[in-house]
Amino acid sequence: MTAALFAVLAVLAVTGAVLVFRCASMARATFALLASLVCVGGEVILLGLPYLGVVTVLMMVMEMVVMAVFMVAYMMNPAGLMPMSMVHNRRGALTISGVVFAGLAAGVLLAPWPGRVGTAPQDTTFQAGAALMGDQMLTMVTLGFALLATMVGATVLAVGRGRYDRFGDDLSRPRPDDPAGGGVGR
Amino acid sequence: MADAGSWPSVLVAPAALLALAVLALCSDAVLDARTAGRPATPAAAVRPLLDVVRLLLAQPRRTPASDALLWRIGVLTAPTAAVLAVAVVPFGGHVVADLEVGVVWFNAMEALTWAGLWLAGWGPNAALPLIGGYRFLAQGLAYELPLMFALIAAAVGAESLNVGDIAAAQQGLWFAVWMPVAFAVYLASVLAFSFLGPFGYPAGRDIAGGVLGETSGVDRLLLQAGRWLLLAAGSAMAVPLFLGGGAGPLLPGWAWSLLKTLAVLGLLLWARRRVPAVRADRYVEFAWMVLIPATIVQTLVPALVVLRR
Amino acid sequence: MLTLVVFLPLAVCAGLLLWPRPVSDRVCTGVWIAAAAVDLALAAALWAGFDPDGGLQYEQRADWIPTAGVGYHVGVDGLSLPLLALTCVLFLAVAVYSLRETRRVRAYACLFLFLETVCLGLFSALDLILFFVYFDLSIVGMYFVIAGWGHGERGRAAALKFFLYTFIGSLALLLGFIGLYLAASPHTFDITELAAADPLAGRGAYAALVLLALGVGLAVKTPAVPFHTWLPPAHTEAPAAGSAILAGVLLKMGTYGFVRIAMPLLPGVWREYALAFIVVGAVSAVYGALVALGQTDVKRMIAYTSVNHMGYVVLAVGAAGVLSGTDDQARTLAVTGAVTQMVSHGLITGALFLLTGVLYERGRTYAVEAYSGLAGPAPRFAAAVAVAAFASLGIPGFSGFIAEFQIFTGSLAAQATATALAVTGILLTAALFLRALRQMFLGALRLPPGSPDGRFGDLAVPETTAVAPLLGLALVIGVLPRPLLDVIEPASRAVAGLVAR
Amino acid sequence: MLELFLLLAAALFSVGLYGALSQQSIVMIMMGIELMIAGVITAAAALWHFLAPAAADGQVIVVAAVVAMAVEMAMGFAVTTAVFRSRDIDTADAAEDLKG
Amino acid sequence: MSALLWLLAAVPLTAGTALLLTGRRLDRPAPALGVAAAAATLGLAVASAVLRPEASAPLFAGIRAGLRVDGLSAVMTVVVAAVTLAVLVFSAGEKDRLSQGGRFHGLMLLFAGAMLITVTATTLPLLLMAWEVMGAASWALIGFWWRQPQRTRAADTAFLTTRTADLGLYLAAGAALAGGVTALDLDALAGARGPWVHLLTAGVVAAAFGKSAQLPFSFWLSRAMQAPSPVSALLHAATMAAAGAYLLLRLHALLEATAWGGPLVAWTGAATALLLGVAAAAQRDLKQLLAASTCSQIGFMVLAAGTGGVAAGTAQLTAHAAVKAGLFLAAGAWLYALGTKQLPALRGAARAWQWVGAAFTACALALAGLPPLSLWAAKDEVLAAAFAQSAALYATGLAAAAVSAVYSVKALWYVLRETPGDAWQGYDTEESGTRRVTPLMRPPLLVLAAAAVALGVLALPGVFSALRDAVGTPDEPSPSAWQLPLSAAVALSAAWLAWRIQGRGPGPRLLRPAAVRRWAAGWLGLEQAARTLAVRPVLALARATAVFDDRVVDGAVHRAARAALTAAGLARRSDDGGVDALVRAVARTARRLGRAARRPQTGLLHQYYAQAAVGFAVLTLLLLSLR
Repeated sequence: MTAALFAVLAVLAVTGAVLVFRCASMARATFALLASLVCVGGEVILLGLPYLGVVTVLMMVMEMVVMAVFMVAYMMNPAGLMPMSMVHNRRGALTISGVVFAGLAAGVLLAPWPGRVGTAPQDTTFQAGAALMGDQMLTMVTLGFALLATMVGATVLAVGRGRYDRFGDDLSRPRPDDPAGGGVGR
Repeated sequence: MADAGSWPSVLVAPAALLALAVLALCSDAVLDARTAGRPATPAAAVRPLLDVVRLLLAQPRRTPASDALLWRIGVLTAPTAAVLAVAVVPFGGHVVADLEVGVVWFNAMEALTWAGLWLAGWGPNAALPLIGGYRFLAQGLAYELPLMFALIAAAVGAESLNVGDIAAAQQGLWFAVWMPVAFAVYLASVLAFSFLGPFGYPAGRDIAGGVLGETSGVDRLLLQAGRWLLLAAGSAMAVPLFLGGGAGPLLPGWAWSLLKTLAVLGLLLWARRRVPAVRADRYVEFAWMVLIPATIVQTLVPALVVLRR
Repeated sequence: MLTLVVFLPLAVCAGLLLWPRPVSDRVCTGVWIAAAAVDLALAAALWAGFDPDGGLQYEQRADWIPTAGVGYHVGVDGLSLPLLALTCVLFLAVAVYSLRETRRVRAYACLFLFLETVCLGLFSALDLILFFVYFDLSIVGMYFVIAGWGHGERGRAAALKFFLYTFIGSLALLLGFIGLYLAASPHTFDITELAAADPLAGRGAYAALVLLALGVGLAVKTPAVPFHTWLPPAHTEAPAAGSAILAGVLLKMGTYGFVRIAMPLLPGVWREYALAFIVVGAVSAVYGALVALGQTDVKRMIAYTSVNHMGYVVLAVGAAGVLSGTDDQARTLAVTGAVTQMVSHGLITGALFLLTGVLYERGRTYAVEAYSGLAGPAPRFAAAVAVAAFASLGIPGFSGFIAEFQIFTGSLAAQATATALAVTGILLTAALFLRALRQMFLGALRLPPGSPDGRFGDLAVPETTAVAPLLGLALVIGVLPRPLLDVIEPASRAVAGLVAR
Repeated sequence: MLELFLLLAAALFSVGLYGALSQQSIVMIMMGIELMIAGVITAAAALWHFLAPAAADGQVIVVAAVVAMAVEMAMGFAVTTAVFRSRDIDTADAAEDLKG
Repeated sequence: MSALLWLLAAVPLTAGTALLLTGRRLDRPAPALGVAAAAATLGLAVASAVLRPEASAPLFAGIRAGLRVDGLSAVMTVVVAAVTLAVLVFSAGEKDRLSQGGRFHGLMLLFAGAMLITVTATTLPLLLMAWEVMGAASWALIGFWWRQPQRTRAADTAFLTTRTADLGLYLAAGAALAGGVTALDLDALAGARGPWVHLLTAGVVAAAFGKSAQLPFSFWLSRAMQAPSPVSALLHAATMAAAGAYLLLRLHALLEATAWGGPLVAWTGAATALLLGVAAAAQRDLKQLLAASTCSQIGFMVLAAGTGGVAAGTAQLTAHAAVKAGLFLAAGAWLYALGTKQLPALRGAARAWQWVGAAFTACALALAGLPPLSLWAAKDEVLAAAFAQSAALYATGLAAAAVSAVYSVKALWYVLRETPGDAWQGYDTEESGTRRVTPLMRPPLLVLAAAAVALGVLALPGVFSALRDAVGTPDEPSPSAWQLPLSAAVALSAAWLAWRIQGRGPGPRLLRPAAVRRWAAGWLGLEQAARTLAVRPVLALARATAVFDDRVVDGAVHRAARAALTAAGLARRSDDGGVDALVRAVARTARRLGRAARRPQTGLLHQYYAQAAVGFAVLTLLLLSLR
């Protein structure tokens, strides 16, 4: 049963992946990607990591929806209605990815994978949680900081208007003159 | 601990959910009639159901260059999300899928409504539905994080992500009692992801019905159904999380669950009427600046309690 | 006390240089003369307090570069005290003479004060490296004197040749010192310790090499014949004062080096190669005299006579190394003669060069034919030159004879033929001086076209007061040599003893 | 069984790589990268499952990959927004100022 | 006691230097001061001769400067002092000619002091010092009138010749020290060891011959005649010329120590006596004649020293000093008066000035060796000593005596004749004559003439034996009975013959052939020989070495410098061409590599990914292959 499920999900994932770059419509590409990633989430759940699988699905859904928003915001032809090709160097990319795939596949098939060592604990989520909060605390902290940095960095980059636009040249204005109003402390 | 769902329960749960949704719809219609001054007759209660037939028979309208596939997927997502979300809810001891990560599953399924609503908005290739879709995203950003922290608070209180365990953990004291903020935020979020009442912003009349604007026929029906199903699912989930699940002095587990669910539904419908519509950007500001810190502190309380135990 | 004597001029020089307000020429020279006079007084005090048989006195010792075995070790004995006194006398005479100097007097005074310190330092140095440092500084000082105040473009060329030539010599010297340093078992540069230890005893080839290096280094500075060609141009182009100091003091550094370093520190190998030095000495003497005889330029002629006189010193120093057939008294006599010759040559040739300076100032040329009958307009000048000339060619009654008699008497036993050959040198010197005197001073009056105001003034006061004491001293030593010889003889007996061990 | 999972991961990775290499639009490139990271997640989970289930390292890698994906998305859109606002372009080809 | 001796030496020296140093200011009182000093010196000399003091002072290491008046020195000091006084009185007379009196008298006193030290010195260095000072004084005095070039040239020649010979003394001193006589005491010189004694003797003999103008060196005396007459009288007749002979007399022990010493000296003395006599006879200039005769007379002294006749030599020296001084002063007087010293021009001079003529005649006769006079006696004693040595020497001596008679008579012949009418043409040829003889000139002439005559008493055996004792050689042979009359006869016959011949022909018969006359007149061609053999080659050699030095030795240095410069140029070129080129090439390749390295930075994102992919692929292959 799991093998069948694996096969289905695998095929779905790969087709979803291929569809991403075949669709003219950006929305379709995004949701094809979403489908592919949900299948990957399913695979993960299948491999006995329910929490990570569901979290992946949860995160991917929200991410893909946000991507869709950006896709529509920035792409010239989001709905794919106008015939245009936003591609370059297809043959080179194809050859390289082909070669990479061949290499990886060869590696996977030829590598003498060792047997399993130890058995999975009853509650894998607990195992992950204990590890993250225990031995791998450093990783957790690093990821935490990375995320914080990303949030701050992304905000700074994305926001068009700086402090001085809002609070005046010498930051003396009491109330920031944001176009949309709102904001705490008014 | 609720026993694992056997095969037949897979059918019973959706049926029960549908029943609840219809019940909610009728009571809502009754309330509408009463407020409109009409007599609260069974006929008034049944009026919304007539729409179902109307919609089934109506000729679906088509917009030019609409993305039919995505549109249909969007519309289907809403009800399926509700049904899948209810799968983990224990109904007085019986649960469809007793997942270890029930809470996260519920959250994931609830997140699917984002995709569904956006696709519904994008499908017709029309401005107003698209704006409705965007409105739902904005609203989603607002309610999502407080909801997550509320769920986490419950999970932390029960030291497990399994909904059954959470219900069992409330033997002594219901979570709603010593996690009021979490409970309130949860209820608001249920309203939010079913875009009803104060959170009906994505389907607001100022943008001609928003996501529901261009839908017609079966699509519209499915959307409307999804909406009420989500409401019912949310209420159902509230019971094991904050109201102690099937526990109760006299009646059997499932009875208590039913009663509590109806109570929550009533509360929500009442709330839908009382609270005025809230614009998404205002709610986002309130949610991020006030609710998130509150829920974080709320989550801290059970964490400390658990640590000290 | 000794360090005070050595560094007093330097202090005054620094003071003069760093004086904020502009100082008039007269004041500069005044300060210079005062400094030189005080230094001479101190030197006289040293002489008075000097006990002839006391060996090294006024010793002062301090660590300078202890890791390399280099110490600031100064002291004075019978060999260096007379030279010290000579340096003071000469520098005072030059200072008085420079009253008539007009070109950049302040720098001129400072340079000579610096030179005085360097020369005094060298004669009192008892450490090889200290000796070498002063040796090189003297070259630098003299280079600037010749280049700065010499006669025009050729002056700079001559200065450069002088500098490079003697500098290469000093490098050879340094090689020798390092050879000595390495040979000594507790590595040291201190002359007294090296003398006591005699490190190179019985080390044939290595010792010969060290002696060769030292010999060449000192021969270039002396100058001995093959290495002397820097001297004539240096002298003809140097200003009078510069020439006086160059001939009077700087040449003595080379010969003093023989007596202070070469003989006591390398006795065995010195005895072995003494014949070489005798030959070089004799050849220098005769060759110098002959070439001087062939000169037409009076200053160049005097320069070559310096080569001749220094040849005698090298001869005497070489003869002191020959043990066979000579007794201790002969060798002591030779060394005493050598040191006396250094002193007397300093005085007499210093005076001669100052007088040629007077000649150049009035006639603007050194050519002998250009002048004739100068005794008429300048009798005192003629008398002074005649006296200096006769003193230089060894007329008794002057220190020249005392030195040369002792040299010849002491050296004949060691090497009869060489000394006989060298003796002819005094005859040639006599011939060249008399010819020059007759040509320039006697006969009808004729002045060179170049002389600035067309007449030949007699000696001015500063010039007489500069030259007269020098010739007076030479006369006193000539007539009463004992005070000087009492100081030199014990030291030279010691050196002769050191060489003979 | 592990090989199949890894083949799946390799396939996903290659398709992602192809996408990243061939697409001109920045957002499409980011989607390509998303796929590549998905491949990594699959591989990690599979390796955890088949090689070292006892240790949680596999899971940590998956978490890290997920975080990486999130960071990549956030920074990608921030950069795209900044570039779009200043240059009004959305293709990678147009933003080639850092040419050597 | 020893103070007397120091005083004897110091008075003339200090007076001399004082007069010299004051220069022109003391010109007027100079003659008086000079004479006073000379008188004082004479007094001291006589006192020291009587008291025989002795003194010494430390000079060098182990060598003292000793003075002692013994027999020989006593006689010499008195003679020197006396002649100095006489000459200075005479020169006082000639005051106007010797304008710079201070310088003249200073030098004369300086010379006298030096001479006194020479005769009293007991150690070689002191003797050498005085010896050299005498040479210098003679140079200064010969060249007194330094404005005339020929005088200064003569002074140089004289000085250099004597200086050349003096080298011998230097060598002698060295040899003595080497030979073991560490104190260099004159008396101990004979005791020098081994071969050094020969060098010692050679040195001393050479110095003596040089100073006394014996044969090889005699030409400088002819050049010395350029000096003023008083100088000639004092230096080149009585004292300095005789110093050489004195030295040989003093060191006769040394001469005997070596086999060849005595005979060489003797024969040189005899030969000089004879040949220079002939030369004198051939002279036409009175002073040249007298100079040549001085050489021959000193020849006799040297002959005496060579044969061991110290007393004879001393007697000869004393007598000759008086005679020759007188003759020179007379010649000086005539030169002062008539302005010429050519014999033909001096015809009748004796008659014009009787006193001068009388003195000249007395001295000339003494010089001729006529019996009762001094030189005859002294010459006999010398010939006696010679006879004791060998007959041949005696014969040469006798011949020389005959020749001396000839040239004396020649001089007399000219002077004593009446002054011819056209005599004035010959006057003032060399100086401007004053036509008078100052009164001060007369006394010294008379005294000297008297001395010349009086010293004839030496012939008496008593006096001569007393002299022998004084001198310290008692067993010296005295002239035998037959020798005295023989020499007298020879002298008389030669004189008479000469007077006769002189009357008829231009010169004595044996000088008939012109070549011989010219050779004799030119002082036996010695000067030309010396000039061609010694002076000219030395000067040529000097010029050659000067050129050699400038071109070869200096050239070598300059060539080395140029070689260094070319090497430096070479190094620079190789450095620029080679090393620098290399460096520039490296720089170029680096730039090209840089440009190549920039190509992959296309700015296109996808190409970066492609490159990254390829890079990782290669990396993994590498890792796999290396594992």
